[in-house]
Amino acid sequence: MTDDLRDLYQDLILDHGKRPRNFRAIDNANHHALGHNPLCGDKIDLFVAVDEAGIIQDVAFQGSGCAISVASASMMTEMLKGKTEAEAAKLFDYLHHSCTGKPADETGLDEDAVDRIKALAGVRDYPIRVKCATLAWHTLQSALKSKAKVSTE
Amino acid sequence: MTDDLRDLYQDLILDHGKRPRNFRAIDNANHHALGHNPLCGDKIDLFVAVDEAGIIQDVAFQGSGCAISVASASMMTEMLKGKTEAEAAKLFDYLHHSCTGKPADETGLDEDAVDRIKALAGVRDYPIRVKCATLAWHTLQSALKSKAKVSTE
Amino acid sequence: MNESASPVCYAAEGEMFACAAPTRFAVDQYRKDFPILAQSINGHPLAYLDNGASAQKPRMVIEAMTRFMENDYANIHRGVYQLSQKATDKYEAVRGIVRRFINAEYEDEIVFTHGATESINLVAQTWGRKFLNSGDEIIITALEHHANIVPWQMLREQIGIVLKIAPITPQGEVRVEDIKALITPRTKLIGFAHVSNVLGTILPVADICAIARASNIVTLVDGCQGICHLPVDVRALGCDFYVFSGHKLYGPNGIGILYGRRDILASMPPYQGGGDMIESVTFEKTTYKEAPHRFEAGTPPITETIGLGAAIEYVSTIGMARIARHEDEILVYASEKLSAIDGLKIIGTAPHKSGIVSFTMKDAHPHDIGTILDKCGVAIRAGHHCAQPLMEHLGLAATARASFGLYTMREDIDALVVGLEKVREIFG
Amino acid sequence: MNESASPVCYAAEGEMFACAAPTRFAVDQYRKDFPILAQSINGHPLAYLDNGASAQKPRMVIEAMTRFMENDYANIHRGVYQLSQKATDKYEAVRGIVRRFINAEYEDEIVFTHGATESINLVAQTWGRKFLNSGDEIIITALEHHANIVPWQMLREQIGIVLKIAPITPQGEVRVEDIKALITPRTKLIGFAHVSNVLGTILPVADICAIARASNIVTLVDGCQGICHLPVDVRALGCDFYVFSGHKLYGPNGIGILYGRRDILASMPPYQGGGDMIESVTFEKTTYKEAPHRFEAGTPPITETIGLGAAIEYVSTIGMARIARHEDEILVYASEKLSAIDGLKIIGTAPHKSGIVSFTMKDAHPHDIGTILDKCGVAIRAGHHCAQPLMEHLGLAATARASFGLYTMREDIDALVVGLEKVREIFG
Ligand SMILES: Cc1ncc(COP(=O)(O)O)c(C=O)c1O
Ligand SMILES: Cc1ncc(COP(=O)(O)O)c(C=O)c1O
Repeated sequence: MTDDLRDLYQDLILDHGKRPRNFRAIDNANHHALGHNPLCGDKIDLFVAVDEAGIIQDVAFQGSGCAISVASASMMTEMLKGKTEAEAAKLFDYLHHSCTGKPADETGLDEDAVDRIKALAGVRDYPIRVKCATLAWHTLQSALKSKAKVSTE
Repeated sequence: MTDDLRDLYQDLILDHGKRPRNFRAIDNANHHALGHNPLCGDKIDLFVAVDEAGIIQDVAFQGSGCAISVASASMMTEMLKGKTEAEAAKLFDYLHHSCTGKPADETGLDEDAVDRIKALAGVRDYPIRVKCATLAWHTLQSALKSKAKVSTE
Repeated sequence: MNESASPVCYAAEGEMFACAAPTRFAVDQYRKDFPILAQSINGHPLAYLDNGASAQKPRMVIEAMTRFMENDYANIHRGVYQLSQKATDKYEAVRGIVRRFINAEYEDEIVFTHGATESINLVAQTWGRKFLNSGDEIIITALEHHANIVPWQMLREQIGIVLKIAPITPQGEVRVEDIKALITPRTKLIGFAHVSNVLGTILPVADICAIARASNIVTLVDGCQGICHLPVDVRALGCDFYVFSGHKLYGPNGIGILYGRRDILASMPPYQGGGDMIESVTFEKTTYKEAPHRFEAGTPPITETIGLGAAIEYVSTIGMARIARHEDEILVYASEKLSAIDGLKIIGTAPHKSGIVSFTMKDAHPHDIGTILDKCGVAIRAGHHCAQPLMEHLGLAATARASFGLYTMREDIDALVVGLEKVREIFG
Repeated sequence: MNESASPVCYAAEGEMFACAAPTRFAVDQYRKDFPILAQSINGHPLAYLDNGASAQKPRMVIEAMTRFMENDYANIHRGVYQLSQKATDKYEAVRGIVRRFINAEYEDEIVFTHGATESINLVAQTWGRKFLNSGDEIIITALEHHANIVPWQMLREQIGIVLKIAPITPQGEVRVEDIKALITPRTKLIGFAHVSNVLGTILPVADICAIARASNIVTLVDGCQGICHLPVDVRALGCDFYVFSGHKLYGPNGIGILYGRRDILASMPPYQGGGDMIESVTFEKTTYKEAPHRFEAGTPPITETIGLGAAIEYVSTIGMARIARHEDEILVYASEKLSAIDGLKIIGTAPHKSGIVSFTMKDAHPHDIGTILDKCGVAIRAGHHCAQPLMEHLGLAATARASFGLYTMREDIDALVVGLEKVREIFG
C-alpha cells in the first residue's frame, strides 16, 4: 500500500508540491488564464510571456491546491521555458496520455520533461486525480488561446 | 367470481344505474351543489328543495357517471324525500359505515332506505369504488351547507 | 417452442433472421424476466394491460439497482474515494447509453431529470422564460397529456404567451397541414406527443419538425409513449427536445430524460438551484456549470439512473424494432377481437397506431368495465388518462384503455375479451 | 456481547432500559443490516465516513423496494384495478409514516418531492414568488449548503428580494441575537440548516423559530443533516417548513420531503404542472388539487417512497434518540483522537455538534488526505462540501470531513487515525 502511494507521491512531486517553482506573477505576461477545479478547490492563476517568434520566454503561476496540482503546475513552468507553443501542445498530449494510461509516444520530446511527466503519471491509478495533474496544462491551453484577461501592461 | 360481481352489481343497482329516478333539475331548489370524482369522471349536479320546517321536499340530480355513482344518486333522491337534514345525515353515516365495512347501526332508520343502502354496500370489497357510492351523499352535504351556487331566485 | 433456437432469437436486432423461427418473438421467454407477471389476481393469471401508465420491471433492472445499493452505492461527482468514483462512472455511463439509444449526437445533450413532467416544466421555465415574450405563440395539439399542457398554461399566466391548439381528425390523427395553418411569425415552439397516450396515434414527428425548422420554430416531442413502443432516433426525427420517463420504459420511477440539442441547452439558464450545478457560489454572485450539469441540481436519482441504464440495455438486447413489430401484431389482434364485441367502440382509428387501444361500451361506464375486468385478472385503465381536453373534444367523460408492452401476449387479449363478455352479461 | 439480551435492546426506544446492557448500542448487529459495509477497499475493511453526502441502505430498504417491484408495482392514484389500488395504499401510507416520524400534525402537511434541493426550490418559487415583493428580506446563515443559498439568489434575480447573511462565531455557532439583529419589518423568511453539513454545529432551531414567529416571519429549516442525526419534532421546533432528502436517512435516492404547515401550504400556488396535481384541465382554464397533491406533478417516485417508508421504520425501530447518543459517543471519541494528531485542526468547535467532524492538516491538502485515506479503506469527503461561502468565510479552499452514521464504530475512527498517520508520514 505504501508503495502504491509512493508511486503517486514521489519525492519529486512532494518537493514541487511544497516548494513550487516560478510561484509568482509576471508583469509583462501577454497570456493569462485562471484555472479552477471545483471538486477540490484547486485554483491556479497562470501567466505566460511569449515572444514574437512564438517562443515561451517565461511561465509562472500563483494559487493553491493539492500536492498533485501544485507540483504539476510547478514542473510545467520549468519545462516550458524556451519551448514553442507547438512543443507545449505535444508535451500536453504526452502528459494526458501518460496520466490516463494510454500509449504515450515520447519520440522527439525533451528528455528532462518526459522524466518529470513520468513522475506525475502515478495518477493513472487514481482517475479522480487526473484533473489535478492536468489542471495547469488545461489552463495553459486557455491562456495561449485568449489574451483577454491580462494584457502586457 | 360472477357471484362476487353480482354482490356489487345487484339488480337494484343495475336498474337504478340504467334508469335513474329523479333525473332532472329542480327549478325552485334552495340548495345546489356540483359533485365531481376526477378519477372516473363522475359528475353530479344535485338540487335540493328544503321547506321552512327543515323537511326535504324534493331532491333530484343530473350528470353522468358509472353505474354505482348513478345508482347511488338515484336511490338517494328516492329515500330522502320527506326526511329532515338530521335524518339524512344519519343515513349518510350508515351508508358510509356499510360501504367501508365498519359496524353500521340501523336502529331508528327507515327500513326501506336501509335495504337500498345494503344493496350498495357491495362496494366494500372494492375500496376504490367507495368514492363512487358516496359521491352523491358528499354532494348532498355540500349542497345543504352552502346555498351559494343556485338560489331560489 | 424450439428451445435451442431461442437464444439466437434473443440476441441483437441484426441477428434475428439467423434463427430457426425468424418471425417468432419469444414472448414467453421474456415474460419470465418480469417477476410480477407470474402472479394471480382473483384466481386468474394477471393480464397487465396498463403499460401506458407504467411498465413492469424486469429482473435485470431490479437486480441492477439491488446490486448497486449493495456494492457500489455512494454519492457522486464530489467524492475522492473509489466507491464514489465507481458510482460516478456508472452513473455517467448511462448518459452514453441513453445517447446511443436515441441516437443523439453528444452525451451532453442528455439531461437527467426526475421524469417527463419535470423535463417539460424545465423547458417551459428556462427556455420559455428566457426566449418568449408576451404575445409569442406556442402550438400544442388537441391530444396532449396534461404534462404537455399545464406547464405551458403556467407560462401563459406568467408571461402572457398565446397557446394555440392544433385540431385532430375524427380518426384521431394530427395533420401537418393543420399545424402549418396555425404557424405565424410569432410561433416559437411546437410541442406534441410522439404517440397519443389515449388514442395510440403515432404523430408525423419528422414532418412536423421539418416545417418547424423551416420557420425557425423550436420543437418539443413528448416521447413518453414513443420511447417504449418505437425505435427512436432524435436526429432522424429532427426535433430540438425529446422527453420521456424511465418508468414507462421498464425502468425505475423517479428518473426521466430531457434530450436537448446542444446549442439550445447551452443557451438556457439553470432551472433549480443547489449543489452540483454550480461552478462557484458567493453570496453576491453565483456562476453555473455547463449543460447538462447545470440542470441537475442536488443529489440526483443515482440508483434509478443505474436502473434506467439496465432497462435500456434490456430492451436494446431484444431490439426496439422487434418489440414494435410484436406490439403491432398484438394491436392488430386486439383491434380485431374488440371490434367483434357488440356495442364496443374503439376510440382512435388512425392508420398509424402503436401499443394502445381505447374503447367505450354501449351500456357500461369505463369505470365499471375496469372493476369487472379486474375481477377477471385483467388490469386496464379507465378514466380521462390525464388528457381531459381530448376527452372533452371526443365528448366522453372517460374511456377504457388497454395498453401493451413487450410481454403482452395474445392470451392477455383473450382474457380481456372474456372479461368484456362478462361486462356485456351484466350490463347488456 | 450478550447475544440473548440484544433483541430487547433492538426494540423500541422506551424499552431500552429493560435490557441486560442498557447503554450498549448493538452497532455490530446493525452493521450486518448493511450489505455494502462488508466489503474491502484496497485490502482494508471499508470505513465509510461519508454519511454527510449520503448514507448506505440497509437490507430492509433494498428488500422493500425489490419486493414492491416484484409484487406490487403499478402506477398510483388513477387505477381501478387491485394492483394499482394496493400500490396507492402503500404509497399513501408513507405519508403517515413520515408524519409520525417528524410529529407533524396532519398527513397533508407532508409533500413528497425528489429531494431537499427540490423542496427548497419549490418553496422559493411558489411561496416566494407569491408572497414576496422587491425589497423584502430573507435571512440565511453563513454556514448554509448551496441548496439553501442558490434558490434564494435565483429568487433575488427574479423579483429583487434582499438576501441577508447571519454571521457565525469563530467556533461555528449561529447565535439567536445575531439573527435578531438582522430582522427588520421587511424580513419575510429565515432559512437555516438544522445541522451544518461542514461544521456539525446544531443550530438553536426552536429559539430562532420563536423569535421569527413573534415577528410573523416564516421559517424554513434545512433538515438534511438534522433528520439523520437527531430526533425531529417539527411542532416542538416550531418551524413552518422542514425539508430533507431520503438518501441521507438510509433511504433511496430521488425522494425527499417538504413539510409545510397546513395553512401555509394551502396558500401556495402549484410548482410544476402535469398529471395528478390537477382537479380539471381545459385549454382555457385549469384548476389544481389541494395540498399536498397540488405539489406532486407527474408520476412520483413510487418505489422510492416505499423505500423511504422502510428506512424510517428501520431507524424508528432502533430509535433516533439512541442513534443520536451513539453518534455523540463516536463524535467525542473521534474528536479526541483527531485532536491528538500533530498539525491537525478541527474546523467547527461549537459545544452542540452532531455527527460530523471537518478538519485540515498543516502540510497536506484535503484532497491528498482523501486519496491517502481511500488507500487505507477510509472513505471521507474532501472539498467545499457545497458550502463555498462558508469555506470562504473560514479562509479555506477545502476541508476533509468525516461524517458518521448509526453503523459507525470506533474501529472506523481508528482506521481514520491510522490513515492520517500515513498522511503525516508522507507529507510531514
Ligand atoms: C445541509 C444540506 N442541505 C441540503 C443538501 C442537499 O440535499 P440533496 O442533494 O439531497 O437535495 C445537503 C446534502 O447534500 C445538505 O447536507
Ligand atoms: C404522453 C405522456 N406524456 C407525459 C406523461 C407524464 O409522464 P410522467 O408522469 O412519468 O412524468 C405521460 C404519462 O403519464 C404520458 O403518457
